[in-house]
Amino acid sequence: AHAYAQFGDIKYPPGFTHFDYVNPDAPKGGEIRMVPPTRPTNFDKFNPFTLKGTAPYGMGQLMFESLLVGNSEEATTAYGLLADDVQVPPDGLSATFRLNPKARFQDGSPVLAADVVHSFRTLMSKEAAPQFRSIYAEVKDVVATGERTVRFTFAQPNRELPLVVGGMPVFSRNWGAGKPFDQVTTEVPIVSGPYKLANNRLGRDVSYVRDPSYWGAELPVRRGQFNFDRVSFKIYLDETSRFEGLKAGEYDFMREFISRNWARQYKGRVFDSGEVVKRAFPNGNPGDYQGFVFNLRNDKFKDVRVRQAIGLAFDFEWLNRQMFYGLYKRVEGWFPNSEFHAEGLPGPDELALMEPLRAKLSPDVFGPAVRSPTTAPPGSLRQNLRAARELLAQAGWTYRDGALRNDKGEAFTIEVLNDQPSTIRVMAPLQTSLRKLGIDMSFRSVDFSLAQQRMDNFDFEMTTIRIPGTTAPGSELIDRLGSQAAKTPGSSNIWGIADPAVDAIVAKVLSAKSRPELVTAMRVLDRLLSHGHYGIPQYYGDAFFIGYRPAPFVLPATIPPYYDAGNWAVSTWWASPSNK
Amino acid sequence: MLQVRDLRVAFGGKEVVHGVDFDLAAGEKLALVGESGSGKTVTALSLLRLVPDARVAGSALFAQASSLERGRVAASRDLLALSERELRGVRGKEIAMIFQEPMTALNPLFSVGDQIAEVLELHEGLSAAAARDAAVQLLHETGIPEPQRRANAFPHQLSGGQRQRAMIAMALACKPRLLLADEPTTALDVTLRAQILDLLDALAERHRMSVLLITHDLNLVRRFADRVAVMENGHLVEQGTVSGVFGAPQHPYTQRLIDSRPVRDVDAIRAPSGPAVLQAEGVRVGYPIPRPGLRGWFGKDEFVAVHGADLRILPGETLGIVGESGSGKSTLALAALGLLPFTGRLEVAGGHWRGGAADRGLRRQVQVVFQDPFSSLSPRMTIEEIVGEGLSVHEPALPPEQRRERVATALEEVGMAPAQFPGLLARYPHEFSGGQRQRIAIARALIVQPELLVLDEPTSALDVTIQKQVLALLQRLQRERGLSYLLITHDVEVIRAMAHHVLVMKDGRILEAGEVDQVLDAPKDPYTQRLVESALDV
Amino acid sequence: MSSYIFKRLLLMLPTLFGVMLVTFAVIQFVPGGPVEQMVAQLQGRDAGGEGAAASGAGYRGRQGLDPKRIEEIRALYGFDKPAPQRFWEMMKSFARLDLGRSFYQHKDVWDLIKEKLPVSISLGLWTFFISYLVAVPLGIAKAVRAGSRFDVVTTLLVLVGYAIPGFVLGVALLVVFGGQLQWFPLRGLTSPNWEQMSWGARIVDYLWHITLPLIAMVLGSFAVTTMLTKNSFLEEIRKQYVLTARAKGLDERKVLWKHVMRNALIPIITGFPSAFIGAFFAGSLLIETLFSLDGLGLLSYESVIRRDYPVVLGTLFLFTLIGLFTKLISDLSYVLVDPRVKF
Amino acid sequence: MPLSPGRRAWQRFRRNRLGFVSLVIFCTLVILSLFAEVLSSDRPIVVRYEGQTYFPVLRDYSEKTFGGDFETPADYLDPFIRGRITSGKNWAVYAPNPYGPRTINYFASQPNPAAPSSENLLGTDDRGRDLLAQLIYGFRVSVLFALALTTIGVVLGIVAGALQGYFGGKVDLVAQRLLEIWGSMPELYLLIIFSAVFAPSVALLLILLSLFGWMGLSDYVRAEFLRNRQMDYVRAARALGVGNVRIMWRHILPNSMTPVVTFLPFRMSAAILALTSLDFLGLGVPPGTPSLGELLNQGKANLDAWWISLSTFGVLVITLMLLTFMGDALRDALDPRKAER
Ligand SMILES: Nc1ncnc2c1ncn2[C@@H]1O[C@H](COP(=O)(O)OP(=O)(O)OP(=O)(O)O)[C@@H](O)[C@H]1O
Ligand SMILES: Nc1ncnc2c1ncn2[C@@H]1O[C@H](COP(=O)(O)OP(=O)(O)OP(=O)(O)O)[C@@H](O)[C@H]1O
Ligand SMILES: [Mg+2]
Ligand SMILES: [Mg+2]
Repeated sequence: AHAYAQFGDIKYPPGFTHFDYVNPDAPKGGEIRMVPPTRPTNFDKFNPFTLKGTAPYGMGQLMFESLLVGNSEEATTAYGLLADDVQVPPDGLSATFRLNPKARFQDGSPVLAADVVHSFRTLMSKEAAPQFRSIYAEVKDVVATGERTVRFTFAQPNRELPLVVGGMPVFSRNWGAGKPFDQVTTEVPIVSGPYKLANNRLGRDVSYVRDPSYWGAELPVRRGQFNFDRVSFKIYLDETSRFEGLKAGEYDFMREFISRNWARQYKGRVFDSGEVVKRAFPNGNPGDYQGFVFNLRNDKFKDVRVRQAIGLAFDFEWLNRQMFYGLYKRVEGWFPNSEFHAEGLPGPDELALMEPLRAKLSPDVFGPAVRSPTTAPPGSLRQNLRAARELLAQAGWTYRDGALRNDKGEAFTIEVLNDQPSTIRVMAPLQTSLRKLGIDMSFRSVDFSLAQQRMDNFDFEMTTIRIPGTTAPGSELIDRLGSQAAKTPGSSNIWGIADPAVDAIVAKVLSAKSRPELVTAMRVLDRLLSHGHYGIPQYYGDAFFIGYRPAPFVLPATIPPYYDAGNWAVSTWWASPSNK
Repeated sequence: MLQVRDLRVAFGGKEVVHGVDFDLAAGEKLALVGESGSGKTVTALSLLRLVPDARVAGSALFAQASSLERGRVAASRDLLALSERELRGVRGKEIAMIFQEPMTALNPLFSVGDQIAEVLELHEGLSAAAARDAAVQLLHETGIPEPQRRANAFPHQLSGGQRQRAMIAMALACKPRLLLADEPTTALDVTLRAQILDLLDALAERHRMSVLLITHDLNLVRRFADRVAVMENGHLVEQGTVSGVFGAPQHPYTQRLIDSRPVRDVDAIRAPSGPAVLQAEGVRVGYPIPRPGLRGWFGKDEFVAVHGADLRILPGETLGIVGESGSGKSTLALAALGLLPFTGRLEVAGGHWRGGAADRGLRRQVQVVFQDPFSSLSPRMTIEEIVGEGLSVHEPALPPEQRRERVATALEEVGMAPAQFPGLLARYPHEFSGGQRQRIAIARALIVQPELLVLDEPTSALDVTIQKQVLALLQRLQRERGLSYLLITHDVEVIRAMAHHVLVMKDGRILEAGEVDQVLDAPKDPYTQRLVESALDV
Repeated sequence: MSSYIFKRLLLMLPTLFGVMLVTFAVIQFVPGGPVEQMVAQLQGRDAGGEGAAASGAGYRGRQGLDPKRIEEIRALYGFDKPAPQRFWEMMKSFARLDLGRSFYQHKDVWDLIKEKLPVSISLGLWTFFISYLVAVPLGIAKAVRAGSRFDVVTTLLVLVGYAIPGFVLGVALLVVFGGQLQWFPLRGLTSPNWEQMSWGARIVDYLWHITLPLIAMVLGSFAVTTMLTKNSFLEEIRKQYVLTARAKGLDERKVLWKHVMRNALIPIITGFPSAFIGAFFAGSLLIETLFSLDGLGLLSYESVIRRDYPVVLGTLFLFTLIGLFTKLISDLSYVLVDPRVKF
Repeated sequence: MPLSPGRRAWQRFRRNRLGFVSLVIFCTLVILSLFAEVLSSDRPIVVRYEGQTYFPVLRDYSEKTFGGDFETPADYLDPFIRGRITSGKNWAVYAPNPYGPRTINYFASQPNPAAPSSENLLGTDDRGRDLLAQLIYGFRVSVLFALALTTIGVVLGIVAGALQGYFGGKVDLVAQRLLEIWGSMPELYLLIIFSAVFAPSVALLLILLSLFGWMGLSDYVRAEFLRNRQMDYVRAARALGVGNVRIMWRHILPNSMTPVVTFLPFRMSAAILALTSLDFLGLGVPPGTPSLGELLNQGKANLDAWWISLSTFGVLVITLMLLTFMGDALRDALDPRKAER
């Protein structure tokens, strides 16, 4: 088939010419200058796959290609890139790819099955960074069944695996000329992608130039994309100088992460004159779950009413107004801004999943979905706090002798731990409101590594977390929410959620055969988790804050639903006549 | 050539020189004598406007070199009104100064050769090498042995007399027209003193250099000066030719001055009433000196300052040490005090120096007055603290009022009554005159009532009246408390007045030792003979 | 003296050993080593903060690392061996002046240091020279005019310079002269096309780049030296030998610069060697970051924070060694300046 | 009447007008900041409510006292409570600046950091706390901390430097080597270890920073002692039988104070900044404690909020200046040669 979808939903039929969100006739030429969103100080190798060192930003997108490639509209579907055909048998235990005979590496040699096998073996070897062995852990083997066909075999059926191997970067056997892979550092990779490195000097900035003889320029998955002759990334070590660089015209495009900067700094001469544009690009990306985390292993957090009460003291509206300039949205549930978010009463499909677990579930779960408390009128913080006081009283915590105490007379104190001193800003109002309940909340920020260690040992009371939103949830849920993980030091289940019902639903998520099945399971999961009040949801942004120079560029007419702003700009924008 | 009128100097509103007038003709040698602390040094310094923090009033007309030849005094300049820049041309070149305390007056971090050469380079425009040679030559003229090596020495590596001579060499380097010599020979033995005076005479003769000589040594005045001026308490009380003033002194102070000579008033030593307070056998002291050139990296040579000295002081006895400048007297004294490493046997007050706190008891019994009082006084301690320190160390139980009282008494005994010096106890060392500092050092040593007192030139900066008073005090203490003294001096008269035994040193060796009459009246060694002769001579 | 020097040289070995041992021992107790760092990085954990980070579009597939992988990483970093053995091996290679390899970068520690030196030397050496060249004469001038209006005003100025944190000044300079007026470049030590430039153009380009960071660094460095010089001079200026020097007819300049200077020098030279070494090897983290200069300040900071122990220990070894020598030199210079000093 | 040396030094100090005025201003500022609770506090000084008088500055009153909902101490800035205690016959006297160091201006009309306004005279910081209150309390914390740290550092530095310099020889040789080892300890790692074991507190910070803070000064003191111990007056003191400690203390130290006096103000200001320099390790002052260092950090993070950096910087410069002028005067006071006119 020309494409593979985890759940069988393929938007573009065979023979499609281009993706809808690109301009297939975009002229080639010009340059776009970016800053990497990560914060490297410099780069010291051209090999992105080894453990040590930093490879230039952008290599993965611009140089390496894989058998299949996704798009910005469908989360769980991928179309052939290096492969022109993909076959997955009904047992789901293998995937066979046929390579496009036109596929060429930049040195002119064809991309053959042996290269794919070599790439896989190399990535699975000890010389490559260990995470690849985790990523491909469930891939049993790969064989070249012909000069241009490869078959990956899987340890167990998992509908995601063809996408996983389809996304594997493919590079030539000749890269590094047989050196041990971890010594291949300064050799420019031999790859098949649309761009080449402008020069092979290691150091600070990096530029890519378009390969005029790129083999795949006319492929439907490439048509209208990668239009710039030159793509550069510049490294600024400091945010101020980076921003000044944008204003001074040293580069063209930057994404702002801090609401305060966005609201206060993006003004002045260059903005007034339109030289630089401040624009928020809305996106349909699932929102990140960001929130405070209760460590359930602590006795005081065992009672859900206590957790809910503390959540009531969090005044999002104040924060958003006073600190974030109204730019953020409240996180509702666990999967904000996505189809996995449950609302209102559970539907019949959800009930079908929940019914077998009724004994293990609190009756509330069958009621309406939890909504995050709000202080927007007619509500008020005072009201929320009154409710919180009630809940605490029910849970046995009352105010005496200057503190909230339980029947043993223990005072309620909370220590919030993380590695970012700036968290205190977000915490301060919560601290204030909790004080009105008699709870003394303190903040402890420690060195990154130390925080890491204490997290691994679950040695904390509360912390903060951000879970990136996902369109394709998978096995990471077991590590994050499973009862087994709750007991495993170093796991991602830092809450310590150990609920057989959650385990059961996670299993349903993983075994979902179709997208609707997945969505239903996820919504149930959302209900379970939010009713558990395992954390205090905070906020997320549903738009990219972008400052860019408009003059050199033409933007495509449509903005796709799921995208990363930088990658989108690099791949689908094109140069205006002024950009030569 | 110099005409000083109504010179007044005041420190912080307190006037110490109250209108002084005197004249000095070219080639004339005027001696300024007077009580210690009467303002002699300040007068001399103020001529060059070198008194820090003082208000100077009056005028000091100094004739220009050229105008002098034409005999017109009108073209003189008022030194006190010159600009700094003009004054700089005068200083060192036309008027040079020999400071009273050579140790503190020399820059501790430059070799004396460099310091002398500097003047020559500045005023004579000599090249560095030439200036250096000239400096060595000058040192040689002042009688310093091994001038080549000594030129490379730093001030702290020289003996008191050598420093003084370096200072003299520096002042004479440019053959100034006026020399302000503030006690230039206090640290010199009599033979050298004669040599220096000859040198000055020759210069006065040849270059018509005028000299303002400040001194306490009346013999020196008689031998050297043309005229004499007597100061007391900031006033010039008498002026005239040497023979005139000395022949018929008018002012009572002058009369007292001339009448004062050290009086011998010591008991003969009683039969050895106990063990010796100081007993030394074969004490040898050496200083490391750098080897020249590359070899200097690998080691040092030794300069032996004292070659095995034997001496013995009984309780109640005074041992006088006389000798050439640089012969190792101070070195020997420091070794006896356990302040310098030495070899040989040494027993002090029945003990040995062991170093550190172990010596505490011994220290109380052995005290010292250093040759250079200024540098031996802590600059940031007041007189009360300095003098009282011995008490607070050795008699910590003494209540503060009593301590203060004893400090006052001790100072009074050396002629410094708080009545006479308002705020005496709270003053700092630099606020005193040379003689006053010397007396402070003596008071500091006496206050702890030691058994043995090492006195290194204790009266060199004192005028004769005070000298007499101090000597009398020492003699009284010896009589009353059986104190022993190790007395180093160049003044044969002082030796005669004070010592029981005497020891003559030259070049680090003891030339002669014996009873004082015996040695001084019938010297055996040629050096001693010369010494005694020239003492009579001046 | 030579025996003293010899003793000092001899004592360097145990000192160096002690330094390394102590540091190595301390490192053993530091929570969260490179393995944890690497694991955390690979797992892509994120504690959350205000700025919502880019949703990583990384590779699909299982996330997290299983214990076997973690063991492998441990072995990779040599942590599978017992500490004494690691220490011993480290000392052996240090003895050969082999400083080891970075944990995170594909480089020898030597190469890393060499790579960062141009920035550090540029900033340090200039700062060092400018600050001494300004501070010492200024201090002397202030001492001479102690208490005058000049004294007060200059005190004020150097203090303001001192009190403005370097990075605040740096940011201000960057925004005004870099961003707004665009007179000076925002980052780096040289332009990208430096290699194609002629020599003259290179020098101009270099100076053009270094100006802003240098101003930001140097302004704060005057105050201490200036005040120290002033006070040292005040201490000496009233001593008797100054009178002698004046009596010789020396002009005030000579009196100050020759006679007083040498006496006042000891406190000034005490700070001199460390400042000089600092000029080569210490960077300024904040200035380097601000102007995107890749220097030793950044390297040291990052290696410490990221637990890049070979870099930490290797640089420590080198800098300690050099530090010991400079300390010796500074001690010897005391004697050179003041012959009375004995150890 | 002769003056005691102490009094003479004091007189010399006073004669340096600039230094004396600085001392007066500095002391005034410190004393004022000690009364910060009255000057700047979110608790009213007096409240008259329903015929009864309350003194919230001195005591906690539950919100219920004033008709609120909670038993916890009342928040007097809450419009609800404020309304109750100021309506009708009730009245309340608030502090001149009605915000405490941690009071978030919860009912502010502008996003944080807010520019100076009649509501917040110097504006607010980036989490909504009144900047003036921050400065007052921050000054207090910072200056007291700096005084303590400087004192400890100076004492240790002098003692260590004096011992090495005075005894010289083997003592110096060995002690110097030990110090070299001590000095090259990976300070940051030690701090991280400490931060793993202890919760942050000002006292802990004081101890940690004191461990290494004295080393620079000790080098200077050592150098001065090495030189001054060779002076004749030291020899004279020794001849007098004065003990080593006393020689060091009374004779050498007063003549070796130049670097100490010079560094004092700089050490103070460094200590002020050090107070928050370890924040990123979680070792700074407990989060939320107002301090000048933290405000500076905020100033950097919020460059456009000029009121933060400008006012903090102002306070810092003024403090530093007062200290330096005091240092100058102290130097004069210690110098007996200084003319007394
Ligand atoms: N810096 C000063 N401050 C205050 N008083 C001073 C200062 N220097 C000197 N004096 C006082 O001025 C007076 C004159 O001092 P001067 O040094 O001229 O005496 P002198 O005649 O040279 O005595 P001597 O023969 O003892 O050297 C003394 O009483 C001394 O105490
Ligand atoms: N630190 C030193 N280093 C080298 N040589 C020194 C040192 N101190 C003194 N000397 C030399 O030792 C010799 C003896 O010096 P000392 O001070 O004992 O002489 P003195 O007899 O007291 O002479 P004076 O009467 O001039 O004071 C002199 O030649 C002097 O140059
Ligand atoms: Mg005199
Ligand atoms: Mg002598």
